[in-house]
Amino acid sequence: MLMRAEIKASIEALLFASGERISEQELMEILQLGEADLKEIMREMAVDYNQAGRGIRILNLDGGYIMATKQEHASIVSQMIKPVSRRLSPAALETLAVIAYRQPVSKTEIERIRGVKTDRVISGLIEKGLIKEMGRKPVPGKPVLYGTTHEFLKVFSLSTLDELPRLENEEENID
Amino acid sequence: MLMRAEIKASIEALLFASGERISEQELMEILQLGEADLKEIMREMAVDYNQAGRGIRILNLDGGYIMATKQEHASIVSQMIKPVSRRLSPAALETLAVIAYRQPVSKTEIERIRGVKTDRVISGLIEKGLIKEMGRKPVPGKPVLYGTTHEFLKVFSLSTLDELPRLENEEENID
Amino acid sequence: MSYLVNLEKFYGPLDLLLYLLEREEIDIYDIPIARITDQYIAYIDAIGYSDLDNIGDFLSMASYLLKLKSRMLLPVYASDDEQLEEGEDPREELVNRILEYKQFKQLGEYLGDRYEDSQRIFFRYGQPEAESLDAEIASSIKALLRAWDGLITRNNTEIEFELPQGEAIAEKMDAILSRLPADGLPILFGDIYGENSFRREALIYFLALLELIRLQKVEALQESHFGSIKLSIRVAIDNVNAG
Repeated sequence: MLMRAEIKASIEALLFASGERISEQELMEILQLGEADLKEIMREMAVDYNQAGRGIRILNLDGGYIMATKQEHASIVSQMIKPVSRRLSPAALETLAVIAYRQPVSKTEIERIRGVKTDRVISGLIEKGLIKEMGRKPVPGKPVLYGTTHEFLKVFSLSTLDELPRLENEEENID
Repeated sequence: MLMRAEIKASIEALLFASGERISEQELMEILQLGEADLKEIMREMAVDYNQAGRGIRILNLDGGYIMATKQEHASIVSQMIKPVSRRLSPAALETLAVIAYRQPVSKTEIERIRGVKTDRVISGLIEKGLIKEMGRKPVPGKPVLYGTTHEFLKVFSLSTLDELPRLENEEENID
Repeated sequence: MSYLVNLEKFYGPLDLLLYLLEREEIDIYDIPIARITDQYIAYIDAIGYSDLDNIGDFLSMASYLLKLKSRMLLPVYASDDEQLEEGEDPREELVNRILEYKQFKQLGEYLGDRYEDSQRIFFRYGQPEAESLDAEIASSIKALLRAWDGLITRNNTEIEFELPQGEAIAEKMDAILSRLPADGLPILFGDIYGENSFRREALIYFLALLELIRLQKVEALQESHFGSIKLSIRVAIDNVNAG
Protein backbone atom coordinates (compact mmCIF):
# COMPACT_ATOMS: atom_id res chain seq x y z
CA MET A 1 0.00 0.00 0.00
CA LEU A 2 1.36 3.35 -1.02
CA MET A 3 1.37 6.51 1.09
CA ARG A 4 -1.33 9.00 0.26
CA ALA A 5 1.09 11.55 -1.22
CA GLU A 6 2.67 8.82 -3.30
CA ILE A 7 -0.72 7.76 -4.63
CA LYS A 8 -1.50 11.31 -5.66
CA ALA A 9 1.88 11.66 -7.32
CA SER A 10 1.37 8.37 -9.13
CA ILE A 11 -2.05 9.44 -10.37
CA GLU A 12 -0.60 12.70 -11.63
CA ALA A 13 2.21 10.85 -13.39
CA LEU A 14 -0.20 8.34 -14.94
CA LEU A 15 -2.68 10.92 -16.20
CA PHE A 16 0.08 13.13 -17.55
CA ALA A 17 1.95 10.37 -19.33
CA SER A 18 -1.13 8.78 -20.86
CA GLY A 19 -2.65 12.03 -22.04
CA GLU A 20 -5.88 10.09 -22.38
CA ARG A 21 -8.77 9.19 -20.16
CA ILE A 22 -7.97 6.47 -17.63
CA SER A 23 -10.93 4.57 -16.24
CA GLU A 24 -11.56 4.30 -12.51
CA GLN A 25 -11.21 0.58 -12.88
CA GLU A 26 -7.71 0.84 -14.32
CA LEU A 27 -6.60 3.29 -11.65
CA MET A 28 -7.99 1.08 -8.89
CA GLU A 29 -6.10 -1.91 -10.26
CA ILE A 30 -2.78 -0.20 -10.81
CA LEU A 31 -2.83 1.59 -7.48
CA GLN A 32 -4.52 -1.26 -5.61
CA LEU A 33 -7.14 1.00 -4.20
CA GLY A 34 -10.82 0.55 -3.41
CA GLU A 35 -13.39 2.67 -5.20
CA ALA A 36 -14.24 4.77 -2.16
CA ASP A 37 -10.57 5.51 -1.45
CA LEU A 38 -9.92 6.47 -5.06
CA LYS A 39 -12.91 8.79 -5.19
CA GLU A 40 -11.85 10.47 -1.97
CA ILE A 41 -8.32 10.96 -3.22
CA MET A 42 -9.57 12.37 -6.50
CA ARG A 43 -11.70 14.85 -4.56
CA GLU A 44 -8.66 15.93 -2.59
CA MET A 45 -6.65 16.26 -5.75
CA ALA A 46 -9.34 18.43 -7.30
CA VAL A 47 -8.85 20.81 -4.40
CA ASP A 48 -5.06 20.74 -4.85
CA TYR A 49 -5.35 21.56 -8.53
CA ASN A 50 -7.73 24.35 -7.74
CA GLN A 51 -4.88 26.43 -6.34
CA ALA A 52 -3.95 29.60 -8.13
CA GLY A 53 -0.49 28.40 -9.17
CA ARG A 54 -1.79 25.38 -11.05
CA GLY A 55 -2.56 25.41 -14.76
CA ILE A 56 -3.86 21.89 -15.13
CA ARG A 57 -6.74 19.99 -13.60
CA ILE A 58 -8.31 16.57 -13.68
CA LEU A 59 -11.66 16.16 -15.35
CA ASN A 60 -14.18 13.46 -14.66
CA LEU A 61 -15.02 11.77 -17.91
CA ASP A 62 -17.36 8.88 -18.33
CA GLY A 63 -16.37 6.98 -15.22
CA GLY A 64 -12.74 7.88 -15.60
CA TYR A 65 -10.32 10.76 -15.38
CA ILE A 66 -8.38 12.86 -17.83
CA MET A 67 -5.84 15.63 -17.36
CA ALA A 68 -6.56 18.95 -19.04
CA THR A 69 -5.52 22.58 -18.92
CA LYS A 70 -7.70 24.96 -16.95
CA GLN A 71 -9.98 27.01 -19.11
CA GLU A 72 -8.63 30.32 -17.87
CA HIS A 73 -5.34 29.56 -19.58
CA ALA A 74 -6.90 28.69 -22.88
CA SER A 75 -6.05 31.97 -24.52
CA ILE A 76 -2.39 31.86 -23.56
CA VAL A 77 -2.07 28.22 -24.53
CA SER A 78 -3.73 28.80 -27.87
CA GLN A 79 -1.18 31.53 -28.60
CA MET A 80 1.47 28.92 -28.61
CA ILE A 81 -0.12 25.74 -29.79
CA LYS A 82 -2.09 27.08 -32.72
CA PRO A 83 -2.24 30.82 -33.06
CA VAL A 84 -5.16 31.02 -35.46
CA SER A 85 -6.81 27.71 -34.96
CA ARG A 86 -10.45 28.30 -34.32
CA ARG A 87 -11.32 25.30 -36.37
CA LEU A 88 -12.61 21.99 -35.24
CA SER A 89 -10.40 19.06 -36.15
CA PRO A 90 -11.79 16.47 -38.57
CA ALA A 91 -12.00 14.02 -35.68
CA ALA A 92 -13.98 16.55 -33.63
CA LEU A 93 -16.37 17.31 -36.49
CA GLU A 94 -16.96 13.66 -37.16
CA THR A 95 -17.68 12.95 -33.51
CA LEU A 96 -19.92 15.97 -33.31
CA ALA A 97 -21.85 14.79 -36.35
CA VAL A 98 -22.42 11.39 -34.78
CA ILE A 99 -23.56 12.96 -31.52
CA ALA A 100 -25.78 15.52 -33.24
CA TYR A 101 -27.65 12.91 -35.24
CA ARG A 102 -27.66 10.09 -32.78
CA GLN A 103 -28.16 11.80 -29.44
CA PRO A 104 -28.40 10.74 -26.75
CA VAL A 105 -25.53 8.42 -27.56
CA SER A 106 -22.89 6.61 -25.53
CA LYS A 107 -19.16 6.75 -26.07
CA THR A 108 -19.14 3.06 -26.99
CA GLU A 109 -21.66 3.71 -29.73
CA ILE A 110 -19.70 6.69 -31.05
CA GLU A 111 -16.53 4.63 -31.09
CA ARG A 112 -18.33 1.77 -32.82
CA ILE A 113 -19.45 4.12 -35.57
CA ARG A 114 -16.13 5.93 -35.90
CA GLY A 115 -14.05 2.82 -35.42
CA VAL A 116 -11.53 4.65 -33.24
CA LYS A 117 -11.00 5.69 -29.63
CA THR A 118 -12.73 8.94 -28.97
CA ASP A 119 -12.00 9.85 -25.32
CA ARG A 120 -9.90 12.89 -25.92
CA VAL A 121 -12.15 14.21 -28.64
CA ILE A 122 -15.18 13.87 -26.37
CA SER A 123 -13.48 15.65 -23.51
CA GLY A 124 -12.40 18.35 -25.92
CA LEU A 125 -15.95 18.83 -27.13
CA ILE A 126 -17.21 18.94 -23.55
CA GLU A 127 -14.60 21.53 -22.69
CA LYS A 128 -15.64 23.60 -25.67
CA GLY A 129 -19.18 23.35 -24.42
CA LEU A 130 -20.43 21.78 -27.64
CA ILE A 131 -21.66 18.58 -26.06
CA LYS A 132 -22.76 17.58 -22.57
CA GLU A 133 -23.64 14.53 -20.57
CA MET A 134 -27.34 13.70 -20.78
CA GLY A 135 -27.80 11.05 -18.13
CA ARG A 136 -27.00 7.40 -18.36
CA LYS A 137 -28.23 4.55 -20.47
CA PRO A 138 -30.27 2.06 -18.44
CA VAL A 139 -28.14 -0.93 -19.41
CA PRO A 140 -25.42 -2.79 -17.50
CA GLY A 141 -22.47 -0.51 -16.91
CA LYS A 142 -24.76 2.51 -17.15
CA PRO A 143 -22.75 4.30 -19.83
CA VAL A 144 -22.94 8.06 -19.96
CA LEU A 145 -25.00 9.45 -22.83
CA TYR A 146 -23.95 12.56 -24.73
CA GLY A 147 -25.92 15.18 -26.57
CA THR A 148 -25.37 18.58 -28.10
CA THR A 149 -25.71 21.90 -26.25
CA HIS A 150 -27.06 25.37 -26.89
CA GLU A 151 -23.51 26.35 -27.71
CA PHE A 152 -23.53 23.74 -30.48
CA LEU A 153 -26.62 25.34 -32.01
CA LYS A 154 -24.98 28.74 -31.71
CA VAL A 155 -21.74 27.72 -33.38
CA PHE A 156 -23.60 26.08 -36.26
CA SER A 157 -26.16 28.87 -36.53
CA LEU A 158 -29.14 26.66 -35.85
CA SER A 159 -32.11 27.71 -33.81
CA THR A 160 -33.23 24.17 -33.07
CA LEU A 161 -31.94 20.68 -33.77
CA ASP A 162 -34.75 20.22 -36.26
CA GLU A 163 -32.88 22.58 -38.54
CA LEU A 164 -30.14 20.02 -39.02
CA PRO A 165 -30.23 18.80 -42.63
CA ARG A 166 -31.90 15.44 -43.08
CA LEU A 167 -29.47 12.65 -43.72
CA GLU A 168 -29.94 10.95 -47.03
CA ASN A 169 -28.38 7.74 -45.99
CA GLU A 170 -29.59 7.59 -42.46
CA GLU A 171 -31.27 4.21 -42.34
CA GLU A 172 -29.23 1.86 -44.39
CA ASN A 173 -25.73 3.00 -43.84
CA ILE A 174 -24.98 3.23 -40.20
CA ASP A 175 -26.14 0.18 -38.28
CA MET B 1 1.90 41.68 -16.58
CA LEU B 2 0.49 38.60 -14.96
CA MET B 3 0.55 37.77 -11.27
CA ARG B 4 3.26 35.34 -10.23
CA ALA B 5 0.83 32.51 -9.47
CA GLU B 6 -0.85 33.09 -12.80
CA ILE B 7 2.46 32.91 -14.61
CA LYS B 8 3.26 29.62 -12.98
CA ALA B 9 -0.16 28.27 -13.82
CA SER B 10 0.25 29.42 -17.40
CA ILE B 11 3.64 27.73 -17.68
CA GLU B 12 2.19 24.52 -16.32
CA ALA B 13 -0.72 24.72 -18.76
CA LEU B 14 1.59 25.47 -21.68
CA LEU B 15 4.03 22.66 -20.97
CA PHE B 16 1.23 20.19 -20.37
CA ALA B 17 -0.74 21.16 -23.44
CA SER B 18 2.22 21.02 -25.78
CA GLY B 19 3.80 17.90 -24.31
CA GLU B 20 6.96 18.94 -26.13
CA ARG B 21 9.92 21.12 -25.35
CA ILE B 22 9.17 24.84 -25.32
CA SER B 23 12.12 27.14 -25.70
CA GLU B 24 12.89 29.87 -23.18
CA GLN B 25 12.47 32.36 -25.98
CA GLU B 26 8.91 31.27 -26.70
CA LEU B 27 7.97 31.32 -23.03
CA MET B 28 9.42 34.79 -22.58
CA GLU B 29 7.43 36.08 -25.53
CA ILE B 30 4.14 34.50 -24.62
CA LEU B 31 4.36 35.46 -20.97
CA GLN B 32 6.06 38.79 -21.62
CA LEU B 33 8.80 38.05 -19.17
CA GLY B 34 12.50 38.85 -19.07
CA GLU B 35 15.03 36.04 -19.02
CA ALA B 36 16.04 36.57 -15.38
CA ASP B 37 12.41 36.58 -14.24
CA LEU B 38 11.63 33.42 -16.18
CA LYS B 39 14.65 31.59 -14.81
CA GLU B 40 13.75 32.60 -11.25
CA ILE B 41 10.18 31.43 -11.69
CA MET B 42 11.33 28.14 -13.16
CA ARG B 43 13.57 27.64 -10.14
CA GLU B 44 10.62 28.26 -7.83
CA MET B 45 8.49 25.87 -9.82
CA ALA B 46 11.16 23.18 -9.57
CA VAL B 47 10.81 23.44 -5.80
CA ASP B 48 7.00 23.24 -6.05
CA TYR B 49 7.19 20.12 -8.19
CA ASN B 50 9.63 18.58 -5.76
CA GLN B 51 6.84 18.05 -3.24
CA ALA B 52 5.89 14.50 -2.35
CA GLY B 53 2.40 14.73 -3.79
CA ARG B 54 3.57 15.63 -7.30
CA GLY B 55 4.26 13.04 -9.97
CA ILE B 56 5.49 15.35 -12.70
CA ARG B 57 8.26 17.88 -12.99
CA ILE B 58 9.79 20.23 -15.50
CA LEU B 59 13.06 19.28 -17.12
CA ASN B 60 15.56 21.62 -18.62
CA LEU B 61 16.16 20.71 -22.23
CA ASP B 62 18.58 22.54 -24.44
CA GLY B 63 17.61 26.06 -23.51
CA GLY B 64 13.99 25.14 -23.07
CA TYR B 65 11.67 23.19 -20.84
CA ILE B 66 9.67 19.99 -21.09
CA MET B 67 7.24 18.31 -18.72
CA ALA B 68 7.97 14.73 -17.69
CA THR B 69 7.07 12.20 -15.02
CA LYS B 70 9.35 11.74 -12.03
CA GLN B 71 11.60 8.72 -12.22
CA GLU B 72 10.29 7.23 -8.99
CA HIS B 73 6.91 6.56 -10.58
CA ALA B 74 8.41 4.61 -13.48
CA SER B 75 7.23 1.22 -12.28
CA ILE B 76 3.64 2.33 -11.89
CA VAL B 77 3.50 4.34 -15.10
CA SER B 78 5.05 1.54 -17.11
CA GLN B 79 2.27 -0.76 -15.96
CA MET B 80 -0.04 1.30 -18.07
CA ILE B 81 2.12 2.83 -20.75
CA LYS B 82 4.72 0.68 -22.41
CA PRO B 83 7.78 2.77 -23.03
CA VAL B 84 8.38 3.08 -26.74
CA SER B 85 11.44 0.94 -26.38
CA ARG B 86 13.56 1.78 -29.34
CA ARG B 87 16.56 -0.39 -28.94
CA LEU B 88 19.81 1.27 -29.69
CA SER B 89 22.54 -1.11 -30.79
CA PRO B 90 26.11 -0.68 -29.53
CA ALA B 91 27.01 0.45 -33.05
CA ALA B 92 24.30 3.11 -32.92
CA LEU B 93 25.41 4.28 -29.48
CA GLU B 94 29.04 4.43 -30.58
CA THR B 95 28.11 6.45 -33.65
CA LEU B 96 25.97 8.77 -31.55
CA ALA B 97 28.90 9.31 -29.21
CA VAL B 98 31.14 10.31 -32.13
CA ILE B 99 28.50 12.68 -33.51
CA ALA B 100 27.70 14.18 -30.11
CA TYR B 101 31.34 15.02 -29.42
CA ARG B 102 32.52 15.89 -32.90
CA GLN B 103 29.53 17.67 -34.38
CA PRO B 104 29.18 18.92 -37.00
CA VAL B 105 30.89 15.87 -38.42
CA SER B 106 30.90 14.08 -41.79
CA LYS B 107 30.25 10.41 -42.42
CA THR B 108 33.84 9.94 -43.59
CA GLU B 109 35.15 11.21 -40.30
CA ILE B 110 32.75 9.01 -38.32
CA GLU B 111 33.86 6.00 -40.34
CA ARG B 112 37.51 6.88 -39.85
CA ILE B 113 37.04 6.89 -36.09
CA ARG B 114 34.91 3.75 -35.94
CA GLY B 115 36.85 1.89 -38.61
CA VAL B 116 33.69 0.60 -40.28
CA LYS B 117 31.04 1.59 -42.77
CA THR B 118 28.33 3.52 -41.01
CA ASP B 119 25.68 4.32 -43.64
CA ARG B 120 22.93 2.15 -42.23
CA VAL B 121 23.53 3.28 -38.68
CA ILE B 122 23.38 6.94 -39.71
CA SER B 123 20.14 6.60 -41.62
CA GLY B 124 18.65 4.70 -38.67
CA LEU B 125 19.62 7.51 -36.30
CA ILE B 126 18.11 10.11 -38.62
CA GLU B 127 14.89 8.13 -38.78
CA LYS B 128 14.76 8.01 -35.01
CA GLY B 129 15.21 11.78 -34.97
CA LEU B 130 18.36 11.54 -32.87
CA ILE B 131 20.64 13.21 -35.41
CA LYS B 132 20.10 15.58 -38.29
CA GLU B 133 21.93 17.08 -41.21
CA MET B 134 23.62 20.33 -40.35
CA GLY B 135 24.68 21.68 -43.69
CA ARG B 136 27.66 20.68 -45.78
CA LYS B 137 31.38 20.86 -45.28
CA PRO B 138 32.98 23.44 -47.58
CA VAL B 139 35.43 21.01 -49.13
CA PRO B 140 35.40 19.18 -52.48
CA GLY B 141 32.46 16.80 -52.62
CA LYS B 142 30.65 18.92 -50.04
CA PRO B 143 29.99 16.08 -47.61
CA VAL B 144 26.93 16.33 -45.39
CA LEU B 145 27.65 17.19 -41.78
CA TYR B 146 25.68 15.62 -38.94
CA GLY B 147 24.78 16.80 -35.47
CA THR B 148 22.53 15.78 -32.60
CA THR B 149 18.95 16.97 -32.10
CA HIS B 150 16.75 18.08 -29.18
CA GLU B 151 15.38 14.57 -29.28
CA PHE B 152 18.87 13.21 -28.62
CA LEU B 153 19.11 15.27 -25.43
CA LYS B 154 15.59 14.28 -24.44
CA VAL B 155 16.17 10.57 -24.96
CA PHE B 156 19.39 10.62 -22.94
CA SER B 157 18.00 12.92 -20.23
CA LEU B 158 20.53 15.63 -20.91
CA SER B 159 19.73 19.30 -20.36
CA THR B 160 22.53 20.39 -22.65
CA LEU B 161 25.45 18.82 -24.49
CA ASP B 162 27.68 20.20 -21.73
CA GLU B 163 26.31 17.55 -19.43
CA LEU B 164 28.15 14.87 -21.38
CA PRO B 165 31.35 13.76 -19.67
CA ARG B 166 34.46 15.68 -20.67
CA LEU B 167 36.90 13.83 -22.87
CA GLU B 168 40.17 13.12 -21.06
CA ASN B 169 42.48 13.80 -23.96
CA GLU B 170 40.32 16.11 -26.01
CA GLU B 171 43.19 18.25 -27.27
CA GLU B 172 45.27 15.68 -29.05
CA ASN B 173 42.32 14.09 -30.76
CA ILE B 174 40.80 17.08 -32.41
CA ASP B 175 42.07 17.58 -35.86
CA MET C 1 45.35 -20.49 -27.01
CA SER C 2 42.08 -20.92 -28.79
CA TYR C 3 40.46 -18.17 -30.80
CA LEU C 4 37.37 -20.16 -31.40
CA VAL C 5 35.96 -19.67 -27.94
CA ASN C 6 35.19 -16.06 -28.63
CA LEU C 7 32.36 -15.80 -31.04
CA GLU C 8 31.07 -12.51 -29.77
CA LYS C 9 30.54 -9.96 -32.43
CA PHE C 10 32.96 -7.18 -32.93
CA TYR C 11 31.72 -3.94 -34.29
CA GLY C 12 34.77 -3.32 -36.38
CA PRO C 13 38.47 -4.01 -36.78
CA LEU C 14 39.37 -1.49 -34.07
CA ASP C 15 36.99 -3.20 -31.72
CA LEU C 16 38.67 -6.53 -32.40
CA LEU C 17 42.15 -5.05 -31.95
CA LEU C 18 41.12 -3.46 -28.70
CA TYR C 19 39.79 -6.77 -27.52
CA LEU C 20 43.02 -8.58 -28.40
CA LEU C 21 45.13 -5.94 -26.66
CA GLU C 22 43.03 -6.15 -23.54
CA ARG C 23 42.96 -9.93 -23.51
CA GLU C 24 46.75 -10.11 -23.82
CA GLU C 25 47.16 -7.28 -21.31
CA ILE C 26 49.38 -5.46 -23.75
CA ASP C 27 50.65 -1.96 -23.11
CA ILE C 28 49.00 0.02 -25.83
CA TYR C 29 52.05 2.28 -26.19
CA ASP C 30 54.26 -0.70 -26.91
CA ILE C 31 52.26 -3.04 -29.09
CA PRO C 32 54.08 -6.16 -30.28
CA ILE C 33 52.88 -5.69 -33.85
CA ALA C 34 53.96 -9.09 -35.16
CA ARG C 35 52.15 -10.97 -32.42
CA ILE C 36 48.99 -8.90 -32.61
CA THR C 37 48.91 -9.11 -36.38
CA ASP C 38 49.12 -12.90 -36.26
CA GLN C 39 46.37 -13.07 -33.69
CA TYR C 40 44.19 -10.65 -35.61
CA ILE C 41 44.48 -12.65 -38.81
CA ALA C 42 44.07 -15.94 -36.99
CA TYR C 43 40.91 -14.61 -35.43
CA ILE C 44 39.39 -13.61 -38.73
CA ASP C 45 40.34 -16.97 -40.23
CA ALA C 46 38.88 -18.87 -37.32
CA ILE C 47 35.59 -17.05 -37.33
CA GLY C 48 35.26 -17.36 -41.05
CA TYR C 49 34.78 -14.34 -43.23
CA SER C 50 31.14 -14.95 -43.68
CA ASP C 51 30.41 -14.37 -40.01
CA LEU C 52 31.84 -10.91 -39.97
CA ASP C 53 29.94 -7.87 -41.05
CA ASN C 54 31.97 -5.31 -42.89
CA ILE C 55 34.51 -7.88 -43.95
CA GLY C 56 36.16 -5.32 -46.20
CA ASP C 57 36.93 -3.11 -43.23
CA PHE C 58 38.42 -6.05 -41.34
CA LEU C 59 40.59 -7.02 -44.29
CA SER C 60 41.92 -3.53 -44.92
CA MET C 61 42.99 -3.41 -41.28
CA ALA C 62 44.69 -6.77 -41.77
CA SER C 63 46.69 -5.45 -44.69
CA TYR C 64 47.57 -2.31 -42.74
CA LEU C 65 48.83 -4.49 -39.90
CA LEU C 66 50.89 -6.62 -42.24
CA LYS C 67 52.49 -3.54 -43.72
CA LEU C 68 53.22 -2.24 -40.26
CA LYS C 69 54.67 -5.59 -39.27
CA SER C 70 57.08 -5.61 -42.20
CA ARG C 71 58.08 -2.04 -41.50
CA MET C 72 58.82 -2.95 -37.89
CA LEU C 73 61.07 -5.77 -39.09
CA LEU C 74 63.00 -3.47 -41.40
CA PRO C 75 63.00 -0.11 -39.66
CA VAL C 76 65.96 1.19 -41.65
CA TYR C 77 64.39 0.79 -45.10
CA ALA C 78 61.33 2.87 -44.69
CA SER C 79 59.74 3.28 -48.07
CA ASP C 80 59.95 6.59 -49.84
CA ASP C 81 56.31 7.43 -49.90
CA GLU C 82 55.94 7.09 -46.16
CA GLN C 83 59.12 8.59 -44.94
CA LEU C 84 59.59 8.42 -41.23
CA GLU C 85 61.09 11.17 -39.24
CA GLU C 86 64.07 10.24 -37.18
CA GLY C 87 62.88 8.49 -34.02
CA GLU C 88 59.26 8.33 -35.04
CA ASP C 89 57.44 5.15 -34.07
CA PRO C 90 55.56 3.66 -37.03
CA ARG C 91 52.96 2.38 -34.55
CA GLU C 92 51.96 5.85 -33.47
CA GLU C 93 49.13 6.26 -35.93
CA LEU C 94 47.67 2.89 -34.97
CA VAL C 95 47.95 3.70 -31.28
CA ASN C 96 46.17 7.00 -31.74
CA ARG C 97 43.39 5.41 -33.71
CA ILE C 98 42.88 2.69 -31.14
CA LEU C 99 42.91 5.20 -28.28
CA GLU C 100 40.47 7.43 -30.05
CA TYR C 101 38.21 4.52 -30.84
CA LYS C 102 38.40 3.23 -27.29
CA GLN C 103 37.24 6.55 -25.97
CA PHE C 104 34.16 6.62 -28.19
CA LYS C 105 33.39 3.00 -27.47
CA GLN C 106 33.32 3.89 -23.79
CA LEU C 107 31.20 6.96 -24.46
CA GLY C 108 28.81 4.73 -26.39
CA GLU C 109 28.55 2.49 -23.35
CA TYR C 110 27.99 5.52 -21.17
CA LEU C 111 25.17 6.66 -23.46
CA GLY C 112 23.72 3.14 -23.27
CA ASP C 113 23.56 3.39 -19.48
CA ARG C 114 21.98 6.82 -19.66
CA TYR C 115 19.48 5.47 -22.13
CA GLU C 116 18.48 2.71 -19.71
CA ASP C 117 18.02 5.31 -16.98
CA SER C 118 16.01 7.65 -19.10
CA GLN C 119 13.56 4.87 -19.91
CA ARG C 120 12.25 5.59 -16.43
CA ILE C 121 11.08 9.03 -17.46
CA PHE C 122 7.86 9.40 -19.38
CA PHE C 123 6.85 12.29 -21.53
CA ARG C 124 3.35 13.07 -22.55
CA TYR C 125 1.97 10.50 -24.90
CA GLY C 126 -0.46 11.28 -27.67
CA GLN C 127 -1.29 14.41 -29.53
CA PRO C 128 -1.15 17.85 -28.01
CA GLU C 129 -4.30 19.28 -26.69
CA ALA C 130 -4.56 22.04 -29.23
CA GLU C 131 -8.03 21.25 -30.38
CA SER C 132 -9.65 21.78 -27.03
CA LEU C 133 -8.35 25.27 -26.52
CA ASP C 134 -10.32 27.49 -28.78
CA ALA C 135 -12.26 30.26 -27.19
CA GLU C 136 -14.49 30.84 -30.15
CA ILE C 137 -15.26 28.19 -32.67
CA ALA C 138 -16.09 28.77 -36.25
CA SER C 139 -17.59 25.95 -38.20
CA SER C 140 -20.45 25.27 -40.49
CA ILE C 141 -23.14 22.76 -41.16
CA LYS C 142 -21.39 22.02 -44.43
CA ALA C 143 -18.26 20.99 -42.56
CA LEU C 144 -20.35 18.89 -40.24
CA LEU C 145 -22.06 17.12 -43.13
CA ARG C 146 -18.76 16.58 -44.89
CA ALA C 147 -17.48 14.91 -41.76
CA TRP C 148 -20.55 12.72 -41.65
CA ASP C 149 -20.19 11.83 -45.32
CA GLY C 150 -16.56 10.91 -44.78
CA LEU C 151 -17.65 8.63 -41.97
CA ILE C 152 -20.32 7.01 -44.11
CA THR C 153 -17.93 6.46 -47.00
CA ARG C 154 -15.46 4.87 -44.61
CA ASN C 155 -18.11 2.63 -43.11
CA ASN C 156 -19.63 1.75 -46.46
CA THR C 157 -16.67 -0.34 -47.44
CA GLU C 158 -17.96 -2.99 -45.06
CA ILE C 159 -21.65 -2.54 -45.54
CA GLU C 160 -23.39 -4.39 -48.32
CA PHE C 161 -25.61 -2.10 -50.21
CA GLU C 162 -29.07 -3.45 -50.68
CA LEU C 163 -30.40 -2.77 -54.15
CA PRO C 164 -33.88 -1.31 -54.31
CA GLN C 165 -36.39 -3.84 -55.58
CA GLY C 166 -39.38 -3.99 -57.91
CA GLU C 167 -42.13 -1.91 -56.41
CA ALA C 168 -40.04 1.12 -55.68
CA ILE C 169 -38.65 1.06 -59.21
CA ALA C 170 -42.07 0.64 -60.83
CA GLU C 171 -43.26 3.66 -58.89
CA LYS C 172 -40.38 5.79 -60.18
CA MET C 173 -40.89 4.57 -63.71
CA ASP C 174 -44.40 5.95 -63.56
CA ALA C 175 -43.10 9.14 -62.01
CA ILE C 176 -40.60 9.63 -64.85
CA LEU C 177 -43.15 8.94 -67.59
CA SER C 178 -45.67 11.31 -66.07
CA ARG C 179 -43.10 14.11 -66.07
CA LEU C 180 -42.03 13.73 -69.71
CA PRO C 181 -43.77 16.07 -72.12
CA ALA C 182 -46.01 14.03 -74.43
CA ASP C 183 -44.74 15.93 -77.50
CA GLY C 184 -41.32 14.34 -77.17
CA LEU C 185 -39.47 17.46 -76.03
CA PRO C 186 -36.46 16.53 -73.90
CA ILE C 187 -36.22 17.19 -70.19
CA LEU C 188 -33.21 16.92 -67.88
CA PHE C 189 -33.09 13.78 -65.81
CA GLY C 190 -31.78 15.83 -62.90
CA ASP C 191 -34.94 17.91 -62.92
CA ILE C 192 -37.03 14.84 -62.39
CA TYR C 193 -35.46 13.50 -59.27
CA GLY C 194 -34.60 16.90 -57.96
CA GLU C 195 -31.21 18.12 -56.81
CA ASN C 196 -32.01 17.86 -53.15
CA SER C 197 -33.13 14.32 -53.30
CA PHE C 198 -31.46 11.62 -51.28
CA ARG C 199 -28.81 9.43 -52.74
CA ARG C 200 -30.89 6.29 -52.37
CA GLU C 201 -33.79 7.99 -54.07
CA ALA C 202 -31.58 9.05 -56.95
CA LEU C 203 -30.40 5.51 -57.33
CA ILE C 204 -33.96 4.22 -57.62
CA TYR C 205 -34.72 6.86 -60.23
CA PHE C 206 -31.68 5.80 -62.14
CA LEU C 207 -32.64 2.13 -62.06
CA ALA C 208 -36.12 3.10 -63.17
CA LEU C 209 -34.66 5.07 -66.04
CA LEU C 210 -32.52 2.14 -67.14
CA GLU C 211 -35.59 -0.04 -67.14
CA LEU C 212 -37.50 2.50 -69.25
CA ILE C 213 -34.65 2.67 -71.75
CA ARG C 214 -34.52 -1.10 -71.91
CA LEU C 215 -38.24 -1.15 -72.62
CA GLN C 216 -37.60 1.54 -75.26
CA LYS C 217 -40.18 3.80 -73.70
CA VAL C 218 -37.71 6.58 -73.14
CA GLU C 219 -34.76 7.94 -75.05
CA ALA C 220 -31.80 9.16 -73.06
CA LEU C 221 -29.06 11.36 -74.43
CA GLN C 222 -25.92 12.27 -72.58
CA GLU C 223 -23.77 14.63 -74.59
CA SER C 224 -20.66 14.37 -72.50
CA HIS C 225 -19.28 12.18 -69.76
CA PHE C 226 -20.75 13.22 -66.46
CA GLY C 227 -22.91 15.71 -68.37
CA SER C 228 -26.59 15.98 -67.71
CA ILE C 229 -28.88 13.39 -69.17
CA LYS C 230 -31.65 14.55 -71.48
CA LEU C 231 -34.73 12.39 -71.58
CA SER C 232 -37.52 12.34 -74.07
CA ILE C 233 -40.48 10.08 -74.45
CA ARG C 234 -40.48 7.83 -77.50
CA VAL C 235 -43.89 8.90 -78.67
CA ALA C 236 -44.34 6.89 -81.81
CA ILE C 237 -43.08 3.58 -80.57
CA ASP C 238 -44.88 4.00 -77.33
CA ASN C 239 -48.12 4.59 -79.16
CA VAL C 240 -47.62 1.68 -81.47
CA ASN C 241 -46.75 -0.69 -78.69
CA ALA C 242 -49.51 0.49 -76.45
CA GLY C 243 -52.03 0.17 -79.22
